[in-house]
Amino acid sequence: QETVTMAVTDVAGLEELRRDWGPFAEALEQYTGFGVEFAPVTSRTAAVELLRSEEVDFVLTGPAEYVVMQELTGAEPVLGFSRPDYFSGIITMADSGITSVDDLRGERVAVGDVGSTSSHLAPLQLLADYGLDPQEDVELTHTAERVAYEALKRGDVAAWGTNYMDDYIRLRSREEELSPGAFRVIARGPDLPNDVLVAGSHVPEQTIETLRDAVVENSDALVAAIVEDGGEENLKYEGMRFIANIDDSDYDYVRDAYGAIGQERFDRFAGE
Amino acid sequence: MAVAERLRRPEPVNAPAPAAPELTVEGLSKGYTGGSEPVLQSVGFSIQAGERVALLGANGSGKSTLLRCCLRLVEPDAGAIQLFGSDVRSLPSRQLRSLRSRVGFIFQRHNLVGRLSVLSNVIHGAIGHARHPALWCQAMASGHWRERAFRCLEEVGLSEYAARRADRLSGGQSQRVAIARTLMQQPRLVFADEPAASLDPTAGHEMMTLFTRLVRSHGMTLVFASHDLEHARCYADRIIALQAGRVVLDRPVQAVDFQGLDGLYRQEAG
Amino acid sequence: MAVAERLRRPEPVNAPAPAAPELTVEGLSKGYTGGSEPVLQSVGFSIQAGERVALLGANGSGKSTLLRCCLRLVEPDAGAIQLFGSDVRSLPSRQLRSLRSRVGFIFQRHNLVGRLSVLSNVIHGAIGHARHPALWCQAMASGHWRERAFRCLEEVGLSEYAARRADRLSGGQSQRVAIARTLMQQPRLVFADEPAASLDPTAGHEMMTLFTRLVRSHGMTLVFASHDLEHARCYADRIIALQAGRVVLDRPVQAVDFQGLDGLYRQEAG
Amino acid sequence: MSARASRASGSLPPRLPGTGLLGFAAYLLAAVVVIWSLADSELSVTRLANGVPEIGRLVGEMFPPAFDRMPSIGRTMLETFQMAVAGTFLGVLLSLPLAVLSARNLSPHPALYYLARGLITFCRTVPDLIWAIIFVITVGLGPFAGVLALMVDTIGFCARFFAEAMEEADDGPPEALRSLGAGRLDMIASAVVPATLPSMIATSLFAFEKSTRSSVVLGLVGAGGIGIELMSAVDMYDYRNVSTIILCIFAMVVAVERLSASLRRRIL
Amino acid sequence: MSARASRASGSLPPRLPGTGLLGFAAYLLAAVVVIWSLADSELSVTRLANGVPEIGRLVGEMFPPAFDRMPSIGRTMLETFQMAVAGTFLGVLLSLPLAVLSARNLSPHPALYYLARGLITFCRTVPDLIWAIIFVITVGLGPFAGVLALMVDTIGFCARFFAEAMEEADDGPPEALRSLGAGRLDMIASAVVPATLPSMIATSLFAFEKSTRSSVVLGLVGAGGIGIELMSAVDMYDYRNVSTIILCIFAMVVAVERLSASLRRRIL
Ligand SMILES: Nc1ncnc2c1ncn2[C@@H]1O[C@H](COP(=O)(O)OP(=O)(O)OP(=O)(O)O)[C@@H](O)[C@H]1O
Ligand SMILES: Nc1ncnc2c1ncn2[C@@H]1O[C@H](COP(=O)(O)OP(=O)(O)OP(=O)(O)O)[C@@H](O)[C@H]1O
Ligand SMILES: [Mg+2]
Ligand SMILES: [Mg+2]
Repeated sequence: QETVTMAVTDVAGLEELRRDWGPFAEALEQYTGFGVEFAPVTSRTAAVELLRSEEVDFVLTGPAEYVVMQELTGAEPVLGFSRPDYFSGIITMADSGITSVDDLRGERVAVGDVGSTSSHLAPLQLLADYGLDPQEDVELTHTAERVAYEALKRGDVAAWGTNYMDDYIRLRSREEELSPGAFRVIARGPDLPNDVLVAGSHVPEQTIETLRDAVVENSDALVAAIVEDGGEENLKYEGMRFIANIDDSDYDYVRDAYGAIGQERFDRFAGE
Repeated sequence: MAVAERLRRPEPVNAPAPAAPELTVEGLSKGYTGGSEPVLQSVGFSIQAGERVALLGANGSGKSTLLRCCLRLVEPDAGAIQLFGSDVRSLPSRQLRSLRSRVGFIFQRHNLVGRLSVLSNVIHGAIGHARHPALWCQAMASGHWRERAFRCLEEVGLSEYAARRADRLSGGQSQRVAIARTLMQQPRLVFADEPAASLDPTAGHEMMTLFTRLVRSHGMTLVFASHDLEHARCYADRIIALQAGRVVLDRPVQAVDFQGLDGLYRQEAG
Repeated sequence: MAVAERLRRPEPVNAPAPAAPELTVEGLSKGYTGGSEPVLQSVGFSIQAGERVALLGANGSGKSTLLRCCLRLVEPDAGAIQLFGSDVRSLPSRQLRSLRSRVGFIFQRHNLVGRLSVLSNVIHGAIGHARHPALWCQAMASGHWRERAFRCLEEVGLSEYAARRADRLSGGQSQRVAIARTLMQQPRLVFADEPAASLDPTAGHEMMTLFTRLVRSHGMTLVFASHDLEHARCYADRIIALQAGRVVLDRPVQAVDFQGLDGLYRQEAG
Repeated sequence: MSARASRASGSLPPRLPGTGLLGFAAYLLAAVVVIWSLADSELSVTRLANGVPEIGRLVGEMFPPAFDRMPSIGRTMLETFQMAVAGTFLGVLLSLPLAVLSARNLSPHPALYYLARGLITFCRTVPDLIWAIIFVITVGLGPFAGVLALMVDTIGFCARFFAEAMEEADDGPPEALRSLGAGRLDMIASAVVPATLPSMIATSLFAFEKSTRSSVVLGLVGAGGIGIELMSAVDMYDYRNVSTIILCIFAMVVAVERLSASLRRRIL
Repeated sequence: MSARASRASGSLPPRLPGTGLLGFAAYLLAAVVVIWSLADSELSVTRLANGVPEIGRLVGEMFPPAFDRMPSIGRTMLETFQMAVAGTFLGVLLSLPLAVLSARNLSPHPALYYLARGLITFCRTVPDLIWAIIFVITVGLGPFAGVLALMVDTIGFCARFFAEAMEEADDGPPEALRSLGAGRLDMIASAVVPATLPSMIATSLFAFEKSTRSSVVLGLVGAGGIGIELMSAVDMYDYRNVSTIILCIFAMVVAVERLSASLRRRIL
């Protein structure tokens, strides 16, 4: 029996992975006939290197990572994990007097980890869309979401660019002191490209096809395995769909964003 | 010995009026955890101000332990210790400190602070009196203390070595620094654990003469452990001998038969 | 002294046929970095097999340094040292080790390994001969070595203390362990730096007698530094005296005026 | 000495004194745990050897180092350096009293001993991220929060090792100071500190070096620093800049180590 | 002694001996750097004091600890524990020879000294992330890679501190062993190791504790561990589980520390 190794970036530990993705793996094994081994790899750099050294076959990852993997390893997308309300926003305090992106000129803006799709790349692309040069016109601070949230409330940063649903809404809903009206969203981006299951360039076409077919045929059962049987973290996939006919150009928005953060290597026009 | 023979036995020190004794020890016992037998067993004696007492005993008979116990550097298991009229064992720590500051202690292993200079080590002698951070090392001490310490170093013939690190000395030099530290302290009572063991013969006699001078002029009291019977005979008024942790002899030096002392060292192994 | 007086001076040891000397030192000089003056200045002498040599000198005159230099425990600045016919200063490290294994060294500060048992410390004496990991501590050593070490401990009267940690001993006991370690080594030449300084009078004489016995029966050679003129007179065949790092006296013990030795200790400060 | 020998009782001591059944069981347990852990970790030398060419590939990508970002690297390095100096300095300062309280032989009271130990352990156990959140809530984003985070980090490390050095120091000189009537503080300052100074210098400069390298702590409070620069270079697969930054950090670490070694050589 | 005193030359030594202009300049420079760093880090006690009430809010969110994930926490803890044992064990084993080579007083040759120092420093300078990647592409995902990464981590820390302990040890007993004709190895095993054992135990057990806490290294090789569990709880804003995990780690750390203290007490 063939066994495939699948890494999931974004999932922190083995225990999480077992809890969140165990049911999905079992369902996959059942429908494809492969053995499926999951490997939680917290770093995308590690994931890329693993693909290159053929240690893993598939990686479930975010859009930004996909762009890089595609660029560096020639990996190809297998399936999109389309999830609802996956977009970024620029948030300020309602009483800060900042009402438009243009007001952020010269201000301090908090964003997430370097290279994160929804909390770094997309917010900066958003600033760029509104006519700011994110490299020059604002002062960027990379930090963890919770830290950024507290810093925003204290007024240490003028704005916070992040994943709208996952970070902003979730933290706001736990807020005990401030009412939701205390915050203002001054920009919302478009829905971001899908999370994606990537296959390493060494994986035979046959295997990829089998997997894709199995998923498409048993879509509902697999979604249920992810969302219902999976852990709390997977709630972000609630209402998700598998996208089989995924296209590389769907990710051009992310490539632009790489340009916005000053990483021309992964920009849309890099290879040309 | 030849050297020693030529030094006259000093005249007996004038005994002070028979006041309360400086040090009284009663029923003192001590055993180290781990060691099987007790090291000291109901040791008792009493020492008057101005006396010079030699503590004799074979290796391991408990001399060093006894001296340590008197200052509670090692906690005794049982017994009573009266020092300058205070009950040492029940003293709160502040008073104990002030008591200790009046008692000089010369250790068998000298116990200098190796990484500090000789002068700093001597200045430490005053730390119990002044309790001031300036005395932590010579660089911070006021000129007054530095000069006093330097004079103490001159007293032991080491003034050239004031700036030397204490762990770069020869065995006898470090012994002398320990003595200078005690001189700096200007104590009322001195416990000296083999103070002349690493000294050359002349230095040994000079040191004991110096102590005798202090006893005579300042009414200081001296208790010294020694293996040098010559020193005991010349510089003590009284001999206390330990054997396997018990006092087996306690009498004025005139009444001691030094020839017969061999037994003291014969009976014991270790 | 009284004790010592009663010990007869041992008969002179039969000198061996005048072969090559065991130890020859020529023009040896040494200055510590940091110290201003050199500690040894062109020291020279030569010692025959079976001799017992006492090294005298005031505190800080350089006795310990001289002994250390002979084994290159401290690297001399200049001079030549011939030991058992080898040129110590040019010896590659393997030969130097094997040379050292035949020379016993009793340190002034004893230098025991404090956290190991007394027995382990004595077993170390054989480490230069056997070069075997089993000798690192008593728990690993073979019964043969353990028993030999135990016998050496008996020799110094410490067999009861075999299991005791070496840093839980009295001053004299740790001195004895250092001596037992040297006995274990069965050396051809012994450098002893004040080997009797912390010993009680009887033990001191017994120890020196023991060494004399070894010198006589095994043709061992003994060089000991000492401040005890009595010991020098009784147990040495020859006296070498240092003053401020120079040899000022080197002659057979019979020809030494011990009364006049005072000058040796007078001239020097520190 | 033979006269004594005959009287001397005692026989060869046991090889393993005072261990007893319990001690033996403890040794055995420790051995079993180590073996079990090693067995479960699938060690394999062949796998290691086979993988070596892969390393070559990765290392190959790192060369030659790129120097295009030197100015920005230099700037961040200076920033980190400053924060590290301040944080480590404060941390070491606070570690000293904590270490005294948590050194068994110097602590004035067992309760204080356990309290101080607990506090130090706590500093280490609470993760950096939580400390960062706490400090950001308290003093806001910026270098001050970074300095505080580094300070806590330093305390968790230095106070523990200072205490251990103090416990190990020879107790002769402190005993002499006690016999002179010195108070605890005098004794510590004039006997314990000189004895432990080399070890404290090594520990402090290690903590400083650690602070300079530490990316997590500083990154979290938005304080930047060379560690963050490095991480983002890694995240962007910018391996040639990664090797540049590693070289810079290496130079810095070596400099700190040489400083430490030379200070220690003077006082050892 | 007065006779000698009159002959004794010498006068009061200078307060700061042998420092000279250069030494003084160095002190001054160090002071300036510290003050400059402190000044630039915007320290402010009022800001710190004002913020303290805010901390209460965060701590409030952490209580009471949640126990719903105890079984999974326990399992992860055990896994981490095993890898930490294996990694630290191997690391300490390799640290010993490296430490000897990099201790100034024991190193057989200056070249080896610098080489070993460099290697140890290198282990520390290359970030965990890179080490983890290297090992993962070399031996594949799994515990082996984790153990190797922890091993390198341990070497960078232990070898350095072992070496320092060896440099600080009293040189009397080793000198005695040398005088007995012992080789370097004999000398180290029978004099240096006993002298430094307490310090080595403390360092090793600290390294073990560090390995158990270390999240970065293990997370990368897909090895999970309690550190990762903690991070993900923090990421999920699941503060009540965060406090549970912190308490578990705290208990573990305290246990390791007590073990260290009791081992040391026996041999100190
Ligand atoms: N490590 C060192 N560094 C600097 N100077 C030293 C060192 N060791 C000894 N000295 C100095 O060298 C001189 C000779 O010392 P040495 O120990 O050889 O004397 P010694 O004759 O053995 O004296 P003692 O009878 O007191 O033991 C002394 O003045 C001493 O201060
Ligand atoms: N720290 C310790 N732990 C256990 N036993 C000890 C300790 N210190 C000393 N002893 C033991 O206590 C006994 C008495 O030791 P002490 O040092 O008082 O003897 P001493 O009379 O001073 O001998 P010496 O003349 O050799 O200095 C010895 O048998 C010694 O082994
Ligand atoms: Mg004693
Ligand atoms: Mg000497």
